[in-house]
Amino acid sequence: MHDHLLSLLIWLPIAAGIVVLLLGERHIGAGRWLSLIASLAALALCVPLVMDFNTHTAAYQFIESAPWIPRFHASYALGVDGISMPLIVLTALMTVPVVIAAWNVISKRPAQYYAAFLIMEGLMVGVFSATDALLFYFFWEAMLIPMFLIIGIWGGPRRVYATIKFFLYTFLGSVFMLAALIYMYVKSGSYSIASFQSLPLTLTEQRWIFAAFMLAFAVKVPMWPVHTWLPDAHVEAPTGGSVILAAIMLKMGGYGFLRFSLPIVPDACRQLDTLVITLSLIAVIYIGFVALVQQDMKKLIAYSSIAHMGFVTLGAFLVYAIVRSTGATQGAGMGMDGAMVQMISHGLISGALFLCVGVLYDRMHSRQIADYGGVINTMPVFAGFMVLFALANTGLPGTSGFVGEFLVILASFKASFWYAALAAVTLILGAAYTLWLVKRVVFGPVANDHVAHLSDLNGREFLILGALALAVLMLGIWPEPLLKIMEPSIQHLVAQAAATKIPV
Amino acid sequence: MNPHLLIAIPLAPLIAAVIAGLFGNRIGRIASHTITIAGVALACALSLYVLKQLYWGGASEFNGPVYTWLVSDGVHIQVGFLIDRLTVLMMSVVTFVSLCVHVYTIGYMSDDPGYTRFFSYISLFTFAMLMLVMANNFMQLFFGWEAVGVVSYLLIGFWYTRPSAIFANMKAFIVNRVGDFGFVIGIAALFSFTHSLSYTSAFAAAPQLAQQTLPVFGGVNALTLICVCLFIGAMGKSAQVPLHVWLPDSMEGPTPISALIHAATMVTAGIFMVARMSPLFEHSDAALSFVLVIGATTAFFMGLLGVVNNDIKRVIAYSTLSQLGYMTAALGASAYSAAIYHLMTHAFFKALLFLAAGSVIIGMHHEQDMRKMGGLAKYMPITAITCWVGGLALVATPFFSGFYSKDAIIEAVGMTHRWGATYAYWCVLLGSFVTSLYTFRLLFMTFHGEERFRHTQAGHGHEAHGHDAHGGHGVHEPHESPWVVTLPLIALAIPSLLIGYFTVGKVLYGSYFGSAIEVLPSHDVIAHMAADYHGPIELALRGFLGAPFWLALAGLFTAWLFVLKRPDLADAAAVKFAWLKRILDQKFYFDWFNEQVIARLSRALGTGLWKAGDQTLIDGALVNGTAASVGWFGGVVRRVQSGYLYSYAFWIVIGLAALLGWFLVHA
Amino acid sequence: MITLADMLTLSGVLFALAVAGIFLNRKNVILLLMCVELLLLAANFNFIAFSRMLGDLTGQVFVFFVLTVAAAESAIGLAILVVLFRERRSINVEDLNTLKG
Amino acid sequence: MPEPMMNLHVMAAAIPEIYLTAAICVVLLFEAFVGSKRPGATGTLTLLMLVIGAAVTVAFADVPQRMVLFDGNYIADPLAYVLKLAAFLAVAVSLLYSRAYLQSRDILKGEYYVLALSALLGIFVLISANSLLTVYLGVELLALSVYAMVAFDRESGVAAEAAMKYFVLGAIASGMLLYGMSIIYGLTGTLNLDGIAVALSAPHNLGVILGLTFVVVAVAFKMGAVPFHMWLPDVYEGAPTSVTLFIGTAPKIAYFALALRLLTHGLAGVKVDWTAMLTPLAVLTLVIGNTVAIAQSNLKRMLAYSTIANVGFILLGFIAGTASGYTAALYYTLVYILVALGSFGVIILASRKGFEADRLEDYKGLYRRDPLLALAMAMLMFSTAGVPPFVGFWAKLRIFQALWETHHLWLVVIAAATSVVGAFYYLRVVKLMYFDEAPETLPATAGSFGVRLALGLNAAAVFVLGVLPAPLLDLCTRVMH
Repeated sequence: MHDHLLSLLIWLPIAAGIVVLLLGERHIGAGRWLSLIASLAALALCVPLVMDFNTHTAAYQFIESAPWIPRFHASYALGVDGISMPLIVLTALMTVPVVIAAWNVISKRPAQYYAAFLIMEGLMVGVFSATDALLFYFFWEAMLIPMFLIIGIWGGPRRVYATIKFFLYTFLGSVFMLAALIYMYVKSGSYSIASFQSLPLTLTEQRWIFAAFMLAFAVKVPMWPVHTWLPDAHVEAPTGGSVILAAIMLKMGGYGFLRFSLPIVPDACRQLDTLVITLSLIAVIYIGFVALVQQDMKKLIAYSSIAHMGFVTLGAFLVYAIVRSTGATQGAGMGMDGAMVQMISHGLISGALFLCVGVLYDRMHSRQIADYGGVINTMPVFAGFMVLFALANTGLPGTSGFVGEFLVILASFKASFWYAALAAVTLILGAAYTLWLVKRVVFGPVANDHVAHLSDLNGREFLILGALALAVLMLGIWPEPLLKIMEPSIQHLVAQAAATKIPV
Repeated sequence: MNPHLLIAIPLAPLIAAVIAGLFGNRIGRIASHTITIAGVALACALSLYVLKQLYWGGASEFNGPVYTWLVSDGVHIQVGFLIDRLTVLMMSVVTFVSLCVHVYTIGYMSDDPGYTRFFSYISLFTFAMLMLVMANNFMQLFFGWEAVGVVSYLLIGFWYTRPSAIFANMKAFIVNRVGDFGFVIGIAALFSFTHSLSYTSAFAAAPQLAQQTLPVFGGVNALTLICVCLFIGAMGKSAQVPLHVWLPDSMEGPTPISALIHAATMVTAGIFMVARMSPLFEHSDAALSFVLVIGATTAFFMGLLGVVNNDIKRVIAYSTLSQLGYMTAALGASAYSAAIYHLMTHAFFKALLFLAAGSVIIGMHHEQDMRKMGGLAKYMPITAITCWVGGLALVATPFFSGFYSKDAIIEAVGMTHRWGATYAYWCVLLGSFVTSLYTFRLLFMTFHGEERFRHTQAGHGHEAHGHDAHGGHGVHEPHESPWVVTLPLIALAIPSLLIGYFTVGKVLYGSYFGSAIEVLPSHDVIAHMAADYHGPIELALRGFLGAPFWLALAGLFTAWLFVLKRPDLADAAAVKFAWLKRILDQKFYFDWFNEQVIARLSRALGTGLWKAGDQTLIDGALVNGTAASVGWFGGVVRRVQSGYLYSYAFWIVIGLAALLGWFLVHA
Repeated sequence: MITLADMLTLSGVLFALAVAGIFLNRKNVILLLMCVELLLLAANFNFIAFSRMLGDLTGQVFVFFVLTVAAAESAIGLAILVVLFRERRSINVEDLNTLKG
Repeated sequence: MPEPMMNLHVMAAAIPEIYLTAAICVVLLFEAFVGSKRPGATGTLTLLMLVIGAAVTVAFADVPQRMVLFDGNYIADPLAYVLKLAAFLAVAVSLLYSRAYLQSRDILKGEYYVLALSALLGIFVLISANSLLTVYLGVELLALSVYAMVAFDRESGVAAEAAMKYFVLGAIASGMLLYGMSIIYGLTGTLNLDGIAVALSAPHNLGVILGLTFVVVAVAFKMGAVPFHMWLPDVYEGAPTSVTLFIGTAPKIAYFALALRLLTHGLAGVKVDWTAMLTPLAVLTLVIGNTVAIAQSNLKRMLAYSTIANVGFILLGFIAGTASGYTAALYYTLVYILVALGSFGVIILASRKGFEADRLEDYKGLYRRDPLLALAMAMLMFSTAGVPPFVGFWAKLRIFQALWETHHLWLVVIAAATSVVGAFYYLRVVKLMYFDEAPETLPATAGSFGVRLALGLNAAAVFVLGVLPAPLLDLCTRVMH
């Protein structure tokens, strides 16, 4: 089974999604269970992935390879290392709550809803496990289609604007990335990512490629100022869409920076890292202020996501500033570790927060903060979860939200006092916008009759929020297992990023 | 020392908290409070055992890991304990006060629907506080630091339906986060030099760090930056000016919390932290000056606010602020042991004062306004007596515990020669008068004089509790509290009275702290004072001659004059010094500034960035603008396609002509 | 002596006339058809001229083909014109503007 | 070049054209004697003829290498073989889709099929043209047949208008082609493309470039490049949808062949010049095609502009000027035809007599009315937008690759940017079908099981070739080298 584990992880959900689609709305009962079983099976497949993962090597593992387009030297090549494996597990993990959360809630074309998410899952795993750039791009773009449909069909009132904006924005970014990938293929004669990483490139070439990658990944992350699609998409998307968008799709940007930008165009990164870091810090501060004044819960969490993802890009690009300021790469790995942990953690926390909003939305059909108040009076258990996730969102030690931010701040001080100081502003702003949200929604006297008639979590909701809470706490209390998986790959990446590829 | 035993200390309250928190409703009230009290009692007993082992048993200090939190880039960040005499003193104080508060809560919260939740929180708090003090590295310190903040957040907002409470808890958390901002920077700065988060390596690096500069703000001493940043964290947690604003508001929480968290333990975390970091601070005179000035300022000016407030808990809260200022000033004077010593005595007598105030509040049916009290000594004798004990300790009456610690601080500040020392000395000295004034004002207004509650009309002040178990109207006869309330009062009154007498020689002037606190010989004012120490009785007698005592006496007289003898004079003074009263009533305009300037500006900035930046500029002009201009372009070009054959032909010819242009260029 | 240049000039003038006729004429579709014929004629002139200059007959053979095609083209053009007139009752170029944009 | 002997054996390579000519006669006669009694039988016969034709082509025209016949006027090579098969397929599928459409509008007449076959013959001639004369004949044969087809619905005023515009403008283009050919002939002394290529490889008269300009204009006109594109939207919109389907597909193969034979073979010697001329045309085509498409409310017209935009991409393949570039253009053309067949097929199936289903709003909520049709259309739209896992993605990729190989940085940037603009209007179709609610008044969709199956296969092919693109890519590369 290990020979095809990754293929299974990709195609099992997709196949299940197609079956659900074929079963149709008439057999939705069976479709629903099938979806659940498939998503659980995918999660179960992650167990051998984690258990048999060799934590002592940076090389790809669980490798699969088959010819795909021999003429272009593009192959169906899969493999995972310490950077992609945790993201795959996160993908499998976050799909389960999405399926469960939809159980009795989605009444419009539920079979298609489930199918879309299962297919998404497969494609997302594909993105993280592809070791061939063309295959990577194939999954990367294909993923847009289900998400486009998810927002467009099950979304809110401005769903059309939001979903087209989402699609075009990301498409714009990725088209240029494709151009860059093809350029490197033309130069190297192969589409394997490894061949790109070892391809010597002049500084001019690297700068262009960097710009193309930047566009693709910055949009996806999203970084300021190409972030405005995200709040719209989140607000309009159905709960599951928001969860997947925040938990997984944003991570692809960060993953792209780590997998493509840093190892493939290290010299351009070295030259332009200040740009990325500046944008990251703007994301942390500017977006923090913007989040403060949001009236819509989902929008607030969306903006908070942008701010948190700022830490990912910051952590990833610290290496050059650290080398400049200390003359060695010591500490760069910590920044990247932080970026990775932040991605995983943000996946869990933002996913959970969107699920929380979904719980409220299912009951009240409003996302406006002003429509709530004193939810704790009628939904104490829910309030407990909401407060926990909110606190995790503020980066509370003991929750996963702390680990990434802490590591990135530690590493960024090595690069510059100002990086650390500006990044640490999130401690204040993050607390301010998150807790203000909690204050207005959860605490206080019962605000109105609707709130007074709310019912607390049902078993289904309790299960998914509880599981996520457990994950958030475990990762916060003992992150070492995760770090251990990543460490060799991160060290390898640091070496790659610090090297030069300019031909002599 | 057995590490398992040490692990059990924080774990016991944690497990109890988790059980009470998750299953509280299932297992019931009695089981909940039993299990949490058992947990804390166990922690307390073990702490005392460790204290005994360390002090009398001759055990060496413990410094070791519990588990590896993470390894990143070769840096091992571990959860671990550093147990020395400083730590164990804190552990003992924390667990003891916590235990008292647990017991007290049984009575105080007996009719509250959140009973089990409350027990869970305070046990959780005990755990967090223990993690903080037991840490041997900065990560864990920060964990405890934030965790106590969160529990404090939850507890201030315990009565979550009260708008003032949920505002206060948010404010507390955010203001603390401002401090944590500095704290994290400090940790990061330290880490950038030492590549380690353990105390040991940090302390070892201190002398060398003092020689290095950082290229920020035109080059600052690395150690100074680190220490100032760390101290900013302490300013948040220990409520030093200007990050003190959250503490008076935190009185929205139930009184046991005020006693446990906002008087005895959590707010002293900053003091403890600086003392713990003494090997660092000692090497930076600039940082210590900063600490000294901030502490002295807090000590004097925050005390002043206590004089004009009428809410019994808030008066004590301002008193706490002021006393924290004393401790901080002591730190700034390199008198770390004095600070810790005051921390300990203060923990007892301030917890006592709060719990007594709580008892009064119960007796007064949740009335907190002292203007509606008076003459309560008759009705609540135990409360009154214990409260007097606490009050006398607070004003540093010789022989009371507060005297030994506070006088030492004033003297230490007076002896130091740091930049700002003179200012600080005057602050702490005059602070004695202020302390005495508000303390006796409180005691007189509450327990003596006219029984003003009889004149009170229906309706409570705005600070009345939201829950209405006692929420009836009209005049109630005050009554003494049940034993679960008074027992902790007595339990705390005894150390408040005696602990100074018995321990000052060993802890303050002796060698108790050993190597746990490091003071450079040139800074060591306590050593100078120790040379003059000839036993507690002699010290106390000498205290009667000191300026602080006479200032306190003046305070007593003033309070007596204005409160009991001639209340009309107070009103006259209020009119005459209206400007001063306004400043004091407005609490030096800190809250006004934060709410009207900072918060408003932040929101305005957020709105501005959102509307102007995101919506107008990025979305409007760039994103939708691009889309619109593409659409506009399409619409315009579309009109070229007019439908007329001749225009089509014309464009063909134009195209041909243009291409022929290439031919001409070529030819 | 008529030189090659003269012939080419003539054909160029014819070509220009035809093209100008197409986009200057805003009245009658039949005029357009005539202009199209003129256009082909211009090309034919070229072929013949070159053929003569080169002493190569294929150019003239080409002209025969063009003439044939031109005839077919006219037939189709007129047929479309008939259909158009039947539907529109007009062969005015200005009226052919329902399709645009 | 040695002159091959004129015998039947050598002529085997030309059997597709010979067969097709005979088939036209058969169909014509059949229509004259049987067709009027049994409407539709001619159509069936035509389809049968096409199938047989494909078989005949496979049997005879699969030449291993380049062969020149008929005094150098005709060429048979693997490329021609593949293109002809593709043309057979495209014509067959488009006729299959159109049948019900023609029937319901009372234009199911044998002449339609005869015209379609003669257009196909024109396509074949163009594909195999190796002299200016054959090129001209192919162009005209195709064009004249198509003019007639556009005007085929005699009850339709817009169709007549479209036909008239097409005719007049097409004639201008023919005239320009001829004029350009005459100059080239005059300056090289031969009509044969091989001969021209030889002549131009030596130092040559600059006047050739004058001739080239006219030829380029004509080629650009036929392909629909801006600013010679203006006939295209009007014709696409005005013609009956079945005719739009026809002219939107198979003739593209011919025009690709036209460009390939004329420019890259015959006029290879002046490649620098025609590349320089095509480059601004391609950029304009990409920009204007994509932006004006956004402003459309008629689906057929929108697809016409989409065609123009796609032509821009095909031109980019030629601009690359390498075998790889031409391969990319070939691949793009074939992929485009596959997608266009499906897209116009959907319009045909969605329409009814009296309801042309050509406005965008007619597709609102199509998902509710006909999920299969909507799914097919969505796949086709995503494919044209260039989103994997659909085949359109590979077509774009192939063009990008060719441009990179020749270091055309700015063309890559422009192509990438305009394809994002293009994605917008394709998405809009998906949006209408899936996100909007259908008005009550829209009629149900049509189509027999067979036709729907064919359309389903068409869409499936777009997907399958998208997931496994290697065979078609390989085929294109092989025939181009």
